[in-house]
Amino acid sequence: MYKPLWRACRAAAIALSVVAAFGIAVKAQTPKDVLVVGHVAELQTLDPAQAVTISDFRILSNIYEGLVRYKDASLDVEPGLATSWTVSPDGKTYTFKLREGVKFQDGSPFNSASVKFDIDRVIDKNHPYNHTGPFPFVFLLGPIASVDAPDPSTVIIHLKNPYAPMLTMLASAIGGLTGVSPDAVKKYDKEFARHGGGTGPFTFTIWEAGQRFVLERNENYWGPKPKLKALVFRPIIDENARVSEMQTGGTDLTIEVPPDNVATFKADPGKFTYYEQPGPHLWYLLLNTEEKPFDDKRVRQAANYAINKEAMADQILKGTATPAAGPTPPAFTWAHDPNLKPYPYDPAKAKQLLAEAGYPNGVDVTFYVTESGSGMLSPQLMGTAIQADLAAVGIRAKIETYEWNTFLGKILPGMKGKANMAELSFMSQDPDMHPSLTLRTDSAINSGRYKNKEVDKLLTEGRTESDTVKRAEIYKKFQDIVYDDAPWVFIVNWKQNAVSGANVKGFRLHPSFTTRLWEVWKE
Amino acid sequence: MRNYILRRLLLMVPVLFGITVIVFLVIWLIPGDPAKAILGTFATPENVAKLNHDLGLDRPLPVQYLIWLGNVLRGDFGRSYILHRPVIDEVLDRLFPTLLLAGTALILSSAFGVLLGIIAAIRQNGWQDKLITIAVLIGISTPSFWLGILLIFWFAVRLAWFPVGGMQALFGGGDLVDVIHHLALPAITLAAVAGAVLVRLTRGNMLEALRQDYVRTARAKGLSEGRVIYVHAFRNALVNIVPIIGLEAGFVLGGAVYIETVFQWPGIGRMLVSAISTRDILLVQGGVLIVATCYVFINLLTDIVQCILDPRIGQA
Amino acid sequence: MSSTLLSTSEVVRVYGRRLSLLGQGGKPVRAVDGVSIGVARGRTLGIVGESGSGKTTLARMMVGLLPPTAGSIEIDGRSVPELALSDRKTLHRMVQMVFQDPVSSLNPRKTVRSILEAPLKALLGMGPEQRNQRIAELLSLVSLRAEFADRYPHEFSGGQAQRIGIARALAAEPELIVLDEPVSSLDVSVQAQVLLLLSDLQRRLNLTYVFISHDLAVVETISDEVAVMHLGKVVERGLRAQIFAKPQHDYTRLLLSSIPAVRRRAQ
Amino acid sequence: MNVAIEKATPAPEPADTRAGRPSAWKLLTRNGVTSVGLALLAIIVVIVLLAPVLPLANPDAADAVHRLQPPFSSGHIFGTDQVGRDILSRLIWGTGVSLAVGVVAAAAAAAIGSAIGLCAAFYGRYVDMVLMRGVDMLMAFPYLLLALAIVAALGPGLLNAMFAIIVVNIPFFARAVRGATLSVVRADFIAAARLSGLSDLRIIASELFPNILPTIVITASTTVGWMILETAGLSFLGLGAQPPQADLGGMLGDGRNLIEVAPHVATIPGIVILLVAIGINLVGDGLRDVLDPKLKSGGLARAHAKTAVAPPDQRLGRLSSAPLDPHSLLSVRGLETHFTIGREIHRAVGGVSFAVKPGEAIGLVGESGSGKTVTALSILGLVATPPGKIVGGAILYRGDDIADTSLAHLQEIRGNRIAYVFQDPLTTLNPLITVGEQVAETIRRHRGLKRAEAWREAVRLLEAVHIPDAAARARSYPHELSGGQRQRVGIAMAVANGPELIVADEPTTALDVTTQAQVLKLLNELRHERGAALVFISHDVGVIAELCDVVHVMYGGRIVESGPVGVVFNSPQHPYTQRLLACVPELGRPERLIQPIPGIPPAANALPPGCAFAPRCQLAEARCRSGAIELSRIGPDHWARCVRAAAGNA
Repeated sequence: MYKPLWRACRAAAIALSVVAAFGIAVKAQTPKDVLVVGHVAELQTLDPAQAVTISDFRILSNIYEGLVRYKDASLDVEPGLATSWTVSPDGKTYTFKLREGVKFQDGSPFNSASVKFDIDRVIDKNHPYNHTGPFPFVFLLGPIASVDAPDPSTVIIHLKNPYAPMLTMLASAIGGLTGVSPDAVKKYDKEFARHGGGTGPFTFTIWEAGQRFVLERNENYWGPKPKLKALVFRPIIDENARVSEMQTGGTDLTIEVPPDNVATFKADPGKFTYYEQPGPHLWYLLLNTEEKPFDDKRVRQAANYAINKEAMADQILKGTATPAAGPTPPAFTWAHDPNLKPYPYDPAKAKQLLAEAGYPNGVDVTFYVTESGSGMLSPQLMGTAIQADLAAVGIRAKIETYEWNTFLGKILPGMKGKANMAELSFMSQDPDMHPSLTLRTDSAINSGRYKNKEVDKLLTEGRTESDTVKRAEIYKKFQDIVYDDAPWVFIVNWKQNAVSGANVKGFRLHPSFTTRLWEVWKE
Repeated sequence: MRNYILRRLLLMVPVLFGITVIVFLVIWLIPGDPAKAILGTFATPENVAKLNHDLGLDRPLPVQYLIWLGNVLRGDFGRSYILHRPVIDEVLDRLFPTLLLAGTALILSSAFGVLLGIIAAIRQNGWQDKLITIAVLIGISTPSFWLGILLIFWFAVRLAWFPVGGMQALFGGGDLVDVIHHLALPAITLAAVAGAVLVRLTRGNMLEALRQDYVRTARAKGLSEGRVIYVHAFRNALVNIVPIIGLEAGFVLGGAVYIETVFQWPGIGRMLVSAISTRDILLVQGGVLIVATCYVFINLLTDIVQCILDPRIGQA
Repeated sequence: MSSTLLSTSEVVRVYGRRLSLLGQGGKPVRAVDGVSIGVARGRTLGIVGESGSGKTTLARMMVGLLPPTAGSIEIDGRSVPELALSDRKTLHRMVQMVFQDPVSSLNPRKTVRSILEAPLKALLGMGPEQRNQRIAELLSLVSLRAEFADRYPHEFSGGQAQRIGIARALAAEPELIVLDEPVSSLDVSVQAQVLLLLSDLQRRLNLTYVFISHDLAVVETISDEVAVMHLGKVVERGLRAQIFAKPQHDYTRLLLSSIPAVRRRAQ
Repeated sequence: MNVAIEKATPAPEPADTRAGRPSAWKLLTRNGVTSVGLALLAIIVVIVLLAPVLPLANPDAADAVHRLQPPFSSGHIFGTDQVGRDILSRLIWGTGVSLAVGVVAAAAAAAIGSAIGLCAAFYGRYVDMVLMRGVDMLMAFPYLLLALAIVAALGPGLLNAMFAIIVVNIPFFARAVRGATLSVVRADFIAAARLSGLSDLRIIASELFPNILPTIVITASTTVGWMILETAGLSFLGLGAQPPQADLGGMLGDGRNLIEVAPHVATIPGIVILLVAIGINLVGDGLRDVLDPKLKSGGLARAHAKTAVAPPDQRLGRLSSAPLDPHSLLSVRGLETHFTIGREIHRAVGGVSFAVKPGEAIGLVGESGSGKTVTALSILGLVATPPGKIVGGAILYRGDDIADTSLAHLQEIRGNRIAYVFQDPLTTLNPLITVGEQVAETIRRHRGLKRAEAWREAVRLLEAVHIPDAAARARSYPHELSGGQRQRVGIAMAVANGPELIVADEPTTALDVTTQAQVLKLLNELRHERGAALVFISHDVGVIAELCDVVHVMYGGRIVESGPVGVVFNSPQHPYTQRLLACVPELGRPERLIQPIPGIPPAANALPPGCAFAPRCQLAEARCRSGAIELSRIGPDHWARCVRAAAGNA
């Protein structure tokens, strides 16, 4: 009776099944010489001087090299684009001998002039290419006074003051900015961030927004050639999708596996390889020491006692982190004080300290939490768990959640009148860097307004002392004081993790939170 | 009819103008200093001052708007400070995938929505009708993002029939079959809700059309039921369905935000979600403006189709 | 009895000068085009015409619901359009209207009581007790039972609803009632009831009617004077007998010859 | 004043319909599906409202050690979430938040949108233009995208999300309410209210608002479900409720990353959203069925291709076996057509018999509700089913009973042997098809002509019905023609295939008298030219008198008197016919007394026993009010259904 309709239905059904059948038949195979990486975010910039997120640095560290670099699996420095260097006795002049015959990926030569160009571009406001910024981490280069290039293979960096972390800073991912091709900067100008150009083992080729970011082997690389022909980074922001893609073979390697999914991958070693690597990371609560109640050391300690750090590390983060004992992460093996033990989980003691401080009935505080952010692990989850632990001893925290940039904008100028505590984390390559920024009385971004002359003195000593053994002693003293004074609540140190297909070989996570993929191959 | 289309085109001018005003005002809605919000982490005083000047935020609102509109008309939507590229470039890169997804979903939902709607209407109160009604009820009550997650879990992860996400295979992909393969789950998810709404409306409009006097006239002429239903009733129902399809286009374009997020589709929706979370306001502005403009044109198209279908409209 | 109560002079109403985004929308239509008529106190003026002749527009202008584009309308020597702007209460105590569709002229969400109360309160300022008494009177005047007051319009048949419409018009105690096709949506048997009621009321209350209809036979039955409208103009007017017996205008003749008569062929 | 003054008799009270009018609540709950929805919503709302007193865990109390407990673990019926909070408790509180947000957003959008729509429609012109262009601009954004932009600017948060959702939904209300208001503003009762001296504000408040309230409620009931889903969606994207506050979308968003490890965390809130939305949608549908006048009286039911017919044994049982007139073309015998609306049966046609000889013109005359149209439509099964059904009688076409024939056979007769002309030519022609094609398609259907040939034939027919410039006019759409021309097209369609019988159902009622005269003349000419019989239906005795040979007067679904036109109209025997003729004003005889019939015609669902006219009849006696009264012959070819007429001739 209604034939046309049924005919249409039948046609549609046939068409659908054909498509479905085709669809199922097509299984795209990743070639053996290409590694597909499930990446946590979109790439934001190809300019190492502009990059701000570890996810960017994980990609950029395969394109750019600094004058020096970290050794495998350690934060010790070894030659990079410079083959050797000397430091003047006063610690203010660094002279680098550059590697000969290195060419940028665009074919232009790497030499002292290019290094000078690169550093001047960032630190000199009057440099013709300074407008290619903004350069958010320019303050890290703050100690540099000037750069000289007496001959093509020699670069001399003059510092304003002695600065012990200088080499580690140059070895870090940010150090990659010294290996930027001046020709490329001149050619692309403001668009350099979308094109890049370095000396590293891989060259950027394709950037499809939201889909993939492709690096290809630099055939003219000065060092040992990468085994892989290409790296494909797929931005998969959704955690769940990242896991699913890994499970279904859509990606070969996923860095930062959500804690809850770790067990799944670990359980199947025939199919997956799981990696872990502690790094210099600390997840902590920044306390506003300027205002009540955290102006009182006892309350700060009470907060440290109140929080069940083991439960967080084991339950919420599923063993992807370890409870933190003090301001210096254990990954700084030389500077870390192994005698410090995390504040024990002791609600009774916390209550007692709180009562002693004059808060027998507890106290209300405002707690800034962020939605996500570099190194913040699961900030909202952690925030809620912390809120619950604190509430159990009488610190009633009201959570205010902000998006990462807003969050930083709220915290960095100081929390006075706004909040009593905020969750934060840091990753740095030197034990000086973070404390100097956040705990020194005279630092602009000492947001907790912590004031301790002894700490100030120790930090000044630490950054000017070039002897590592002596430096280590200084930092251990520093740790003891800060542990006891508790301007922060020390929560956990993160172990970065990754999972790859069992056929992926030669992959290692690096403590510096970069991803070095030139030694990786697939079987 | 030509006059009608011309009039409709002219009417688009104030609407497009209004869209730009609303989109522009989004910046004005930002509490506090917009420049600071836009620059986020990079909000050094010099940068803020520079952006304030670039955006003309130091001038009166109407002047700001005119400057902004002038830039927009020249294709300059400003620069994303997060992605380090002109907003327009990013938006255009993302536009095609969104249109592909939304377009497929719209076609799927229209085709199945109308088809099932007709079946439900001509089998009113029969088992087909009841089955369709239940399916529709579930369809309009299901959050699309939830449906998407369930579909991925079963059809991509468990059964591995379809890819988990993305628009094309990284290798050997990009051809039609591959894209359809990737498109299937997200498009079906997106089409499910829109289609359900359409089934209802088609059913209602068909039933209404079938009750009209002219259908009785057609039957009184001895025409076959097929002709009565498809030529006489359906054409009239279609006049009311077409504008709904236009509305559905908006529904689908908006719903793409969820679906793109869940299915890693490289479209504008996903871009907007990350732009919102990084407070990349200029990118949000540009994305919304472009999609809204597309939508206005889609509506123009449905109006023209409706005008072709119904000779009365062109003369009204 | 011969003084003119309502008169119009060269009244014009133009439609279609509509405001639109793109200038003037469509060509203006002269719905009423220079009409001059009058009705004397206590008499009935019948206006007859086919659809689109401008009868309803004229009626609405007479009661002040529509302003004329040009020309003047006077009731008892005062300008209707001016009163409509400045003193609606006075105007509507003088002139009321009964509408064609008895169902759409009654608010479906109000009881008969509250429909009838509105003019009593707003126009006559009556207190509650007085109102109740008056409502009962009004209902009995139109031959409806008092208990109907608390019912809703949809509970009534067309004829009953039209009686309520008439009662509502009567509530304001006007001198003039404009009846716009008051019986054309009613069945013949009910139509006769309403016509009869209208004549009865006119006699008892000394009302003046402007009676508008497309039905020549009905107009002939009820009118003293008749005006024939065609395309916005009055083509012929005069005493009833004159118009029906000796029509002068072609259009009137055409109208008359088009009416099928029940006994014409039979006789 | 020449109208005869008969003391206006108070109308008898109509059958009390009040008891039969169920309340909105009853109507709502009568629909089983809606009741399910109501129950579902009620359960959800009660649980949510009881949340403060239920023995629930603190919804925000995290317990990291006991996170992701599966459902039915100790102390947590639905398990715990990613920070060890009790899912059941969060679910209940979260549902409350989602419902509250949905309802508040719907209420706010309804209030603002309705105010805009109301003002735009009531004040019109500039106000309308400014307001509605603004609404258009909001509408120009793809749904939800504007909400995203607003949230982007204001920052994430439940209140901001709600605000965005409200803004996005305002246009729907503004448009719907404007439309509804426009149709009410034009209603006469608004003019009546003005005439009653009410101020604009009073008119808006007491006349307009109550009448558009159903529209607002319907729109709100459809949008509140969306709004809950949308708010959930924004929360899902992390733009809505912020932790630790629970709402359904946020819970789902939090849980989606655990779909593999702990599927219950996302699945349970998903199911609850589904249930809430289903409940709201079901109730919304129910509300719409109750409030939308279009859907009243049992909803939209599709009309079947032919009228339902009772099986022959039931249908023919009551028929007498009187011999058939062998000359009749069509013979309707004891036709009974009923409508079932709700639980009420309307006896629209209660046993009608008449016959049409070839070339003869018969008229069916009666007031509205007398059953004449249903009789005509029953002939070829064109009464809408549901609710109509032929429950009795036979329809004999050339001696064959076609009441129950196959659809295919019926379609062969329709438009071919027997053709119809309907009342309102605007609604009975398809507005989207050219008139030429509408004529041509019936030619193609029955004569199998090729498309071009059929078109030429259609143009010839349009010429035959005196449509000027027929070749060009054939390409016009119905709305481009005048009422008279449209009816000419209707006639052209009817005569297209040279039918033996034309059934014309009030073909001139919607036309002006001058046009009516032309159309009647045309119909009469064509009929004679082509030798077709005519069944002509009208309420206008004058028209019948002019056109027909035989007249059947109908009242209350039955023929009360029939005979040759001259006989019936000159010496009516049935009191109804007499009084009907007496109350029709006659042109040229203004001095004649108009005698109204007291009371109102009976409703088809409450026909009195005995003679249907008895309650209005001044001559009625006891025997008129009980038992069946047969149509009796009172003269040659003259029949009447009246005890007095029968007795007088006995």
